[in-house]
Amino acid sequence: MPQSKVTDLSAAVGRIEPGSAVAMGLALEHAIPFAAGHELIRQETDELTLIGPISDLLFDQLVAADLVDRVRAAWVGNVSSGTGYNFRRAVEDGGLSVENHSNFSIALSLKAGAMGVPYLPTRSLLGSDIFEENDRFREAEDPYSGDRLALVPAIRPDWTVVHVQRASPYGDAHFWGNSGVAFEAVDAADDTLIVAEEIVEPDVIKSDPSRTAITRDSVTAVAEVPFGAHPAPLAGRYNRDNEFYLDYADETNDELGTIAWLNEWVRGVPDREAYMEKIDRDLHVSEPTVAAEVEYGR
Amino acid sequence: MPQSKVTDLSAAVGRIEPGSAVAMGLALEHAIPFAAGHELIRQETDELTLIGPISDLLFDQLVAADLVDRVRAAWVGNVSSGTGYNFRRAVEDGGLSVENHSNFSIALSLKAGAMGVPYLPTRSLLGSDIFEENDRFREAEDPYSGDRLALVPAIRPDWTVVHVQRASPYGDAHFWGNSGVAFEAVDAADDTLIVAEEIVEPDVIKSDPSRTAITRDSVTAVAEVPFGAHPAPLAGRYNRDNEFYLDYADETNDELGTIAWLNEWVRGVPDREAYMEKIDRDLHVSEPTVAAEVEYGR
Amino acid sequence: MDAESYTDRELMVAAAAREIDDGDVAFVGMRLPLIAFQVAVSTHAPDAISVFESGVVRDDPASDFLHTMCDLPNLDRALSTTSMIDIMSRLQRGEIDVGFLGGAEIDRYGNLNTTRVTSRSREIRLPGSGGACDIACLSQRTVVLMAHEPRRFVERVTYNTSPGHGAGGDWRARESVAGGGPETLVTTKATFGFDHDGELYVKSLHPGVNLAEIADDFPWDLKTAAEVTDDPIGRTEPPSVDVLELIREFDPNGFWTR
Amino acid sequence: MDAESYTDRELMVAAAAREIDDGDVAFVGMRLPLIAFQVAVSTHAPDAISVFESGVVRDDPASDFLHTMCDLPNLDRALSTTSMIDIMSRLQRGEIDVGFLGGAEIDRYGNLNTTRVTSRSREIRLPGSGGACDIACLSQRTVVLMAHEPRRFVERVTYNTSPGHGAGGDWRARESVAGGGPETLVTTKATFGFDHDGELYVKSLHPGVNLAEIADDFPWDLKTAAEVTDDPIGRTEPPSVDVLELIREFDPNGFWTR
Repeated sequence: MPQSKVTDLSAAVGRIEPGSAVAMGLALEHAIPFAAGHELIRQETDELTLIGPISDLLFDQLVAADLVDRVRAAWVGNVSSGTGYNFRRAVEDGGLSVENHSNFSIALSLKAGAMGVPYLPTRSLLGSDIFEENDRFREAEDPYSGDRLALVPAIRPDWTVVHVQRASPYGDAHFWGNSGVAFEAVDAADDTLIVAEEIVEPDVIKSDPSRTAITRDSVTAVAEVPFGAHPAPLAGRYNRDNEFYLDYADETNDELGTIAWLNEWVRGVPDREAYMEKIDRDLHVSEPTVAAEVEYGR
Repeated sequence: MPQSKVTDLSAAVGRIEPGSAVAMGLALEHAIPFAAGHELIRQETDELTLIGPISDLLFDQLVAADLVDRVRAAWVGNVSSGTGYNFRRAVEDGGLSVENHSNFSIALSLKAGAMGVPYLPTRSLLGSDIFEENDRFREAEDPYSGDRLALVPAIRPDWTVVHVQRASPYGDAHFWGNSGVAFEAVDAADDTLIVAEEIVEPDVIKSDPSRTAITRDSVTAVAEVPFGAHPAPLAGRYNRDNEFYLDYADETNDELGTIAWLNEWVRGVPDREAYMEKIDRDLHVSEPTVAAEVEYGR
Repeated sequence: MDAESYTDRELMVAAAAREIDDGDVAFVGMRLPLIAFQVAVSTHAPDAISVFESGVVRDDPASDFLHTMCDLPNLDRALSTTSMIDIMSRLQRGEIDVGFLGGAEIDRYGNLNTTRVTSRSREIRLPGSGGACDIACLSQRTVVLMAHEPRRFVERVTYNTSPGHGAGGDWRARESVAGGGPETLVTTKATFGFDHDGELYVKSLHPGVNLAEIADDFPWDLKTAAEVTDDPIGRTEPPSVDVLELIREFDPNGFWTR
Repeated sequence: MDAESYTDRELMVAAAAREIDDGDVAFVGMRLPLIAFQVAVSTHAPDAISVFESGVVRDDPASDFLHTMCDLPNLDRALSTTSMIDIMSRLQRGEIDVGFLGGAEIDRYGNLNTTRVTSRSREIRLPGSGGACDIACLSQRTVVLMAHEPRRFVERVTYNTSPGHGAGGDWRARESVAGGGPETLVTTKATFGFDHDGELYVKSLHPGVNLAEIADDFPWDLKTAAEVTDDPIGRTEPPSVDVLELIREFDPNGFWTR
């Protein structure tokens, strides 16, 4: 029998060492692993490098908790309201180093890591200050046409953390809805933590192998955390809690408010179960769309 | 209302002009669009360049019908028996030009086309005569590490032909089972012909958007052809007809046998319906595995 | 509903929707373009499709209000929910007809800044590019939507997050910037084009706005349609009753448009 | 079933299965390796997984006989049915522990030819590489299975489809060939290793075979284990009853193994 990788979230997140480069929040506003992020805050795992395309609040919260040395991302803020105040303060105060990306350049960085090549070429970036200011991006001449191209070097995170609808105890996972760069980041990373809405029997995964987004060979730990993406939405399960994003924006405009918010919603909450009791909102999908039947077999 | 792209297979294949570069047989032994290939033979569409990783019989048949000038592939033969006799004869007689690839190099060629870049770098090929003999493959130095790499230039087929389980009249298609390089080839091509086991209402496709492998913007024509992949298998629908492959090997060992085979199975058969009556074998999936339920919704 | 009174943002949405031609593949970002696509596909562009960098592809309006492109109504009954590489590859292949952009700053040649600005000698950090740089580089054409505030119009952007026409002229070709660059800017006061040299000019004024009122908002001599084309400066068509109804259906509480 | 009598190919499958360690990710090609993986995962390597260039990933034997990796029993209840780029990227990332190869020719340094050979001064076209070149370049180690026929053993392959140890020594490092290269060759008569210089040597003879009988099949002085390691030439372990039962379960009509 293959080995079960199931552990509680606290133990799983405990394996992420201070100083790690962690990719998370990879499916854009969808399926953000907030529960894992909050556990990083409770465990005070610091000196982190955060990697992701846009980070709808999650990076702002980790920055607020003073755990982040560096961000490699295309956009950091709050999609409902705009600014992530803690990110902004940390950058303006000089305490946070940022590698500016476009969404495509962070996607290509992770894809290069996933493909096992040192870089990928692109026609994007050229002409922008994102390209000009960062000497990791290199100019190259296409040897076939002579065209000017940009080269985007690989990023290989120490950890990638993703939230999925269901996973087997061995780490094989189904995912649906838009995926952003989640699975490129899994493939590129040394270690992957899957936070699953539900842990299911291996046979459930095997009933639909084209739905499998991650296979066990990439996975270090699996934790079952219902509502682990809240306030982000998860396809087929629960909708986005927009009020939560707006309240966060209202309450974290200054440092005192931020400390109060972290104490109330993260440090003062032992786990996701207690957190969801505190939320006390019904965000479940109320009008489900059932996917058309698919068969395999022999 | 979007425009329906449904046409019969004969009309759809009629749009592929002589001299075209056509990618087909892209999911390896799975879902090979044999019906479309046979229609090319009936229409005598010649001077073709064929593109694909391995081509389990299909390329051999098109070569047998003397329609092919050039093959760009990693493997051409009959997976059940080994040799594709017509391919072998044509190459040995000097009538067929072959660009030798590995599976990965053809995959990367199409992926480069799909990504809209002139080439992709790889660590494969180096040291092989596939690399040495073809000056389209270039050596490059990784500007980051100094490592030696191979560059694989993009291939952009005029047409990609794929067989799928179901498609909407607009060209949005669901596919499951292994896909090989099918969807990279669709993205890379100027035009795509979808041969669908079944044309379904658009709502069926939209009930499961993560199952969508092709969207309409890539699609030129859609033809409904049940059993259009026979003798190749199609996940969830019918198994591989191994006897057919063995019989083909037995019967096409020389040119006379080949002509007889083409007359019997292609030229003498008006369409797939008549062909399947002639086959008269039950290859349907007899022990279906039903995919675990998936919901979307709001 | 009062069709006679509409907000500046409702007008911007209506104007943005008009920029989507039937059959277009539109790269839709956050906020107002989310609504503009839904209006366009419900009116003059039934064959347009939208792509979102998150991985969503749609051919119709979402079934409910969208705060973000990943709200479940945008995923539900989509044509495809795929990956960012899939979407960005369409962009890089040149298959995106029109992309929407915003910005904290825009300059004379349509370059956009969403990374950092300087205010009273203090540097202010903004959220960053997201997909904007890629859309700006690679779309066949782009449409920019911005609040009309003088501080946003600068001679040269502090940081060029999303290249427009660069320094003007054949700058994009020289710098190998693949797409067509900005074609239209819609602010809360006027609609602008870009001349053959890539320079911004005012094309039409929104109802109730006159040229004198906006000319000083720009730290250079603002060109007008009269100088660039043979046409005089136009008057932006206000949103029709039908379009306003749609906007208010897609944004029932006016979260984005009021 | 007669466990005392088994075919050469059954022995090869049993020997190939032993080359898969528990926990390995094995890149499985066509024919005999298809069965070898199923035997390994059913016996000593329950945690091994197999990947196929078609896009299939499995952790157990298929539910029925496989002519090809894409037969429906190999797709049914797979862990994943994905794309070739996905599978080949695992290879390029260095995550494939063992890959299986065959060939029409193998040379002194384990280079393989499946592209074209010369027979009586006539060139014969073979099917080509398939994924073999990639597996040869990028697997951590490879295992080669071949019928034991003298014409297959050549000093230098006519065409190097799938690089082995090249010209020997540090050739792979010099040529930037990433993976570990061939570790084992199993023929129908013996099992071979590769010495520190990458040269083939006979490690064990299959039951009933003696060294003199095969030494002349090679157009060079064949090395033996006695020269390379401290061990004498071994005797290949015949397939156990259990393993033979499994082989005959996975290939009930002996399509590949008889």
